[in-house]
Amino acid sequence: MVTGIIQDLKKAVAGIEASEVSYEQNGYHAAVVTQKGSLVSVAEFFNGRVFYLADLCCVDYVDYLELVYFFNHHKTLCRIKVTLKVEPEKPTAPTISHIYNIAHWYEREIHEFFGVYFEGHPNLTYLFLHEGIEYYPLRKKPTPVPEDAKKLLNSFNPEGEEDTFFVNLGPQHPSTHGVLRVVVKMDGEYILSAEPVLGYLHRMHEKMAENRSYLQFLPNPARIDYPGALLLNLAHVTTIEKLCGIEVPERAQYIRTITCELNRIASHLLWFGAFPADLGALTPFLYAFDDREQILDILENITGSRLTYCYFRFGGLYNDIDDTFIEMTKKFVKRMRERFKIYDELVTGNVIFVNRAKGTGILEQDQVHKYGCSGPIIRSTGMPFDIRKTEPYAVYDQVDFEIPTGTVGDNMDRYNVRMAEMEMSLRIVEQAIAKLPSGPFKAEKVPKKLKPPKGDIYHAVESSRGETGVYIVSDESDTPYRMRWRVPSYSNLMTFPALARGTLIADAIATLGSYDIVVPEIDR
Amino acid sequence: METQGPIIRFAVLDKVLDLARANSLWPVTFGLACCAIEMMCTSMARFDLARFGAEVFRPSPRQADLMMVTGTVTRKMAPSLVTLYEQMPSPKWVIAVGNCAISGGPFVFKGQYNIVEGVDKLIPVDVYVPGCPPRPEGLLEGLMKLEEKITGTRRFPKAEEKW
Amino acid sequence: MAFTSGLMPGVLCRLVSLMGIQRASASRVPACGCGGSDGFAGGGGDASPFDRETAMTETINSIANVIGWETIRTVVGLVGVLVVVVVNALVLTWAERKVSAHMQRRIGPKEVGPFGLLQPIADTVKLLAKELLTPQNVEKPLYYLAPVIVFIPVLVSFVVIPFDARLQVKDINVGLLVILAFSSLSVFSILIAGLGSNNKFSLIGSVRSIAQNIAYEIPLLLSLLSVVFMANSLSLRDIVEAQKGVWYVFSQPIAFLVFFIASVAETNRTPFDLPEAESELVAGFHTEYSGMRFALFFLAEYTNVFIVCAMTTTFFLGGYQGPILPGIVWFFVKTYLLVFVILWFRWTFPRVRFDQLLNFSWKLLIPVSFLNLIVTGGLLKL
Amino acid sequence: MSMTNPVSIIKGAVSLIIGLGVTIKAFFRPVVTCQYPREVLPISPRFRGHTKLVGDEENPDRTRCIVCGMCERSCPSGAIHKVEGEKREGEKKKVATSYILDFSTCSQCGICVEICPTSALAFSADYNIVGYSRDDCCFDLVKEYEKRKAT
Repeated sequence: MVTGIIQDLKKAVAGIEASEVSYEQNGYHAAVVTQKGSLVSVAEFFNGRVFYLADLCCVDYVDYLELVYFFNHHKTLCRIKVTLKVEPEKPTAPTISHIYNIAHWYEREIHEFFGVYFEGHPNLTYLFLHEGIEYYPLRKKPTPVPEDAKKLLNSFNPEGEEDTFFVNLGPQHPSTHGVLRVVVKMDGEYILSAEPVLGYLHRMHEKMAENRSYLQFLPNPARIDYPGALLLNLAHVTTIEKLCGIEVPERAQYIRTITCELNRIASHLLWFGAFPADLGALTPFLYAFDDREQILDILENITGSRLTYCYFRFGGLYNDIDDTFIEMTKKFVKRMRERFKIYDELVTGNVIFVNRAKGTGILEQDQVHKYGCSGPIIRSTGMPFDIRKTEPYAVYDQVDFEIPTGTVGDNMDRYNVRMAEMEMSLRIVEQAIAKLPSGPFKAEKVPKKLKPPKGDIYHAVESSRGETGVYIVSDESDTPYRMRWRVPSYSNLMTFPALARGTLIADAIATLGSYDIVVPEIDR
Repeated sequence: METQGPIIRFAVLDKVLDLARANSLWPVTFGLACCAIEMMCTSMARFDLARFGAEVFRPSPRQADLMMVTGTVTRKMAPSLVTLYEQMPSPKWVIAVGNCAISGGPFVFKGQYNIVEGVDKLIPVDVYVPGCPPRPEGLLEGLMKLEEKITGTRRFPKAEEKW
Repeated sequence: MAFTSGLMPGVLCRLVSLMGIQRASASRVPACGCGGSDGFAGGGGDASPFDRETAMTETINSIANVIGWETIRTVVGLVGVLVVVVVNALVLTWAERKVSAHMQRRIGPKEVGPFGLLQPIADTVKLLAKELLTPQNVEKPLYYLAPVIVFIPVLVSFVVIPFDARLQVKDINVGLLVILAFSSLSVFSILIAGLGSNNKFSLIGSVRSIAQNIAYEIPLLLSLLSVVFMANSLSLRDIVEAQKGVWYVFSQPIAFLVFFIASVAETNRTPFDLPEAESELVAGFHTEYSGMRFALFFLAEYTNVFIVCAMTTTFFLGGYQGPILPGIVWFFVKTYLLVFVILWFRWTFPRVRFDQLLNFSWKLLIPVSFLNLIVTGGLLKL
Repeated sequence: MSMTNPVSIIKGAVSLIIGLGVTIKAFFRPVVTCQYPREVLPISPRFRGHTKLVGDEENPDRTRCIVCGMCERSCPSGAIHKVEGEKREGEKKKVATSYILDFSTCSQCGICVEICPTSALAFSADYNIVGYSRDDCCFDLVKEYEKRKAT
């Protein structure tokens, strides 16, 4: 497929440099270099082929800034890196936000952090940062924010007209799951527009990565997405293993799979509790936490923490599992299967719940590539997109599981998909435990100071919310030159304004609840 | 001349009030980051914050007595957090839960541009519960420590120390 | 906000005149100077529970002669009602927390007093001593008045409820109307709380509350009408007495269901708790209230729960009737069982959406109760 | 749910009753609460509290720490300060006299424990630390070791 696409691209856009690269080494299939003039037509080309914009980031090479676009296809794996060089002084680039909706936010983000001005972008205002920022944070050389740019960034001033009014949901609001702020313009109970404001929990992970060694970054991924900490821990570790070519023993891979799936169940359980709580039923929350505590007990026994795990190491694990772990896991799998019945009786079948969830917050399948959605949200629309299947890591290619999908993409489908996913995770755990080989749990001869070869790599895992990708640019030192996190909640949340428009506020809150967003993950 | 006792014993009243306040700490529903999950865990069936009468999470700060700052406070969040604190009617208390709230935790580094290094730079903090995140027991212990601070005595037995 | 200030005097007049009923109802002879209450004052007064208290000590007698008996009765009645209200609210807060805890498999309040029984007292004392914040830019008269008014309809409703065959503050021959009139008044305080708070969440909450109240008042009334048809009276005592043989819950099951559902909605409890929907509207109409003002709303809510359950008991479950045990015990057992059911609902169900809430009333409850009324009327005629 | 279709109304009502059944069953089942200050959950031996210094087996007067500073350098958040020691007579290696752990910036990642060449660091099971000030979250691990040794 890749060769064909490249040929077509060369035909469609004149004067473009495109070449295939080693997927094994870089994690993407082809690299395309564009100019300012041809970028929009390249984006249009990919949009025509139903590619989604997986990520858009910027790397500061001091002499020039490089915008990196990752396009991928939901049905067949074909990840293409498109780069565009822009000058470091007063950098400008054409916007593609009219083609890909998600580019709206990505471009705003780059404008804030690097100062790249996107021509034609409708709303280049602050998305993440506070107003007191003096320097562009992610530039390698200190670059002050010019005064006129500050005015531009500050221009988000919601003002009501007659008969409408603005409501701030958040940053402290019971249903925003942390500190998301959604500025909602309302007409009575109906929402005219909803505009998320991010950045209330921006913790500078990407900046931190540039300041510390690969090893020292280990505790951070768990804080990016805390309900699914192990999954992000795995994303970080596997990317660097791939970058440095470290072989991981099979036992470690199996244990990683088991613990990750347990963590996924814990994360989904947290969501299962929070979603009915958004609809007004609190008791399922407590039942879900009851089960979650069982998983935490199991994981605490081997990792030592309850929430922010830092368990995986480059080339293996922090420590090996023991028999109690296997015993407890088996017991848990059995218990969990029983509990699903209770959940069905209490929530899934409940007529009030069904009425609230069915037919609300419908996400159309032909829209998802514009937003780059992933995870249960995209699967609820009927698209069987799962990184565990398309790009198997750990031992997902050695266990048998299916991808549960929905049909319409409403809140009920998202609910059903997640419930089915929990059962699927139980199946994976069972199989992996049955197949668990003996052997070392850690690769030998992993240097304490990692110095990966020069180059870049994109690697993605399926976290409990969707495609979590890590893009690393290495310059042969022991700290990454640039580490970029592509997080699923970010692109999933981007669909919210479209889904909330014209609905009742109660439905919008149900939709927001069904997304399972984690704010620190969005803000990073 | 022998001094007569006061007609109204404010000291006794104060004691009663302190006891009532210490045993009815309603937290505001306010979670920031990772530690918020542990705060939820604390109010769930396993640890049950309700035993101490502190499970009444009030979404409106006007009705709350206790603010648990559970997570990193960013500079963007800081004004909202201060507003929230000011909206609470006194007497009010603050527990800084987790390392981020205490000192910025692991997110402090040279050149950081976005976090407040400790919530006590913004609002007065009564009890500090370190950990990343602290276990729910730690949070309960923090609540008891706050009760101790309000009433002056510890009502509950000390859990056995572990090393 | 101009129209509400214009509304105020009229409403106050109405309130004052209704207070008159209350005073008159506690007295045996028509109270003097209570204009507008003549219609209600003539009801049978021999049931006054305070008759026995007339035989108290000399001192009381002499004081009474000076002040007048009806004043004393009024005061004693009011104090009695207040005590019931406060104790009931304390018990219910405790019960709610305990019931919810056990449904969620935890303990609930435990460390404050035996079984956590002192917990509500600690809460009350704390709330009493809490700072009373008045936010900026509130409509002060409305803001201050709302928590006070929320209480009046609740108190008046107690007057006509027969706790026992002989224990009733006043048996009025249109007792049912009094209760219904006052229960619809409680929404008024919610409205002015929302209007006066200068908070959008409060406003949405109060507007929701109005629509909900209007929608559910109708099935409430319609279902009660069939009971009235059967009992042939509007007096609560007569209705209870008419259930000597068969409780109306058996002869009027549909009316019972409709009435109970509608009264859950009237009290803004889950699954109909839209005016204070936490996940949507923060705390709904009382978002801006702190300290004792908030506590008054809380108190009124729990008292409302008690009253609707007491009404259901009176109208459908035979009121104070039951074997062996004294009537008052039966009355409270039945009422608190219903309260338990309401708590049980709260901790099981999610919240309905606003349009579903209205649809449910207009499209289902009202037609059903109307049909029920027609069928009842037809059967009785036969 | 259609409001006019009696079948769906009855089905809906049944689903509500089933839901009520779940909660009432739970109402009569035993609670799962661990009453913390009165009961304590078992703490896993791998639990990661703050770090502690491990005593030397041959000479319990000293810890295994040889003041190499590896942990101080590798700590991602700079939580370890003032790792100082002195040369004592009859000892080949340095003996730690001060080791300040600022627990309030620690993220319990375990890198210091892993990297220590003499395995002098381990996680303590101290799970319920609270304090009235920031300083209560700073520990001198050497002093703490001595206190622990005494008891």
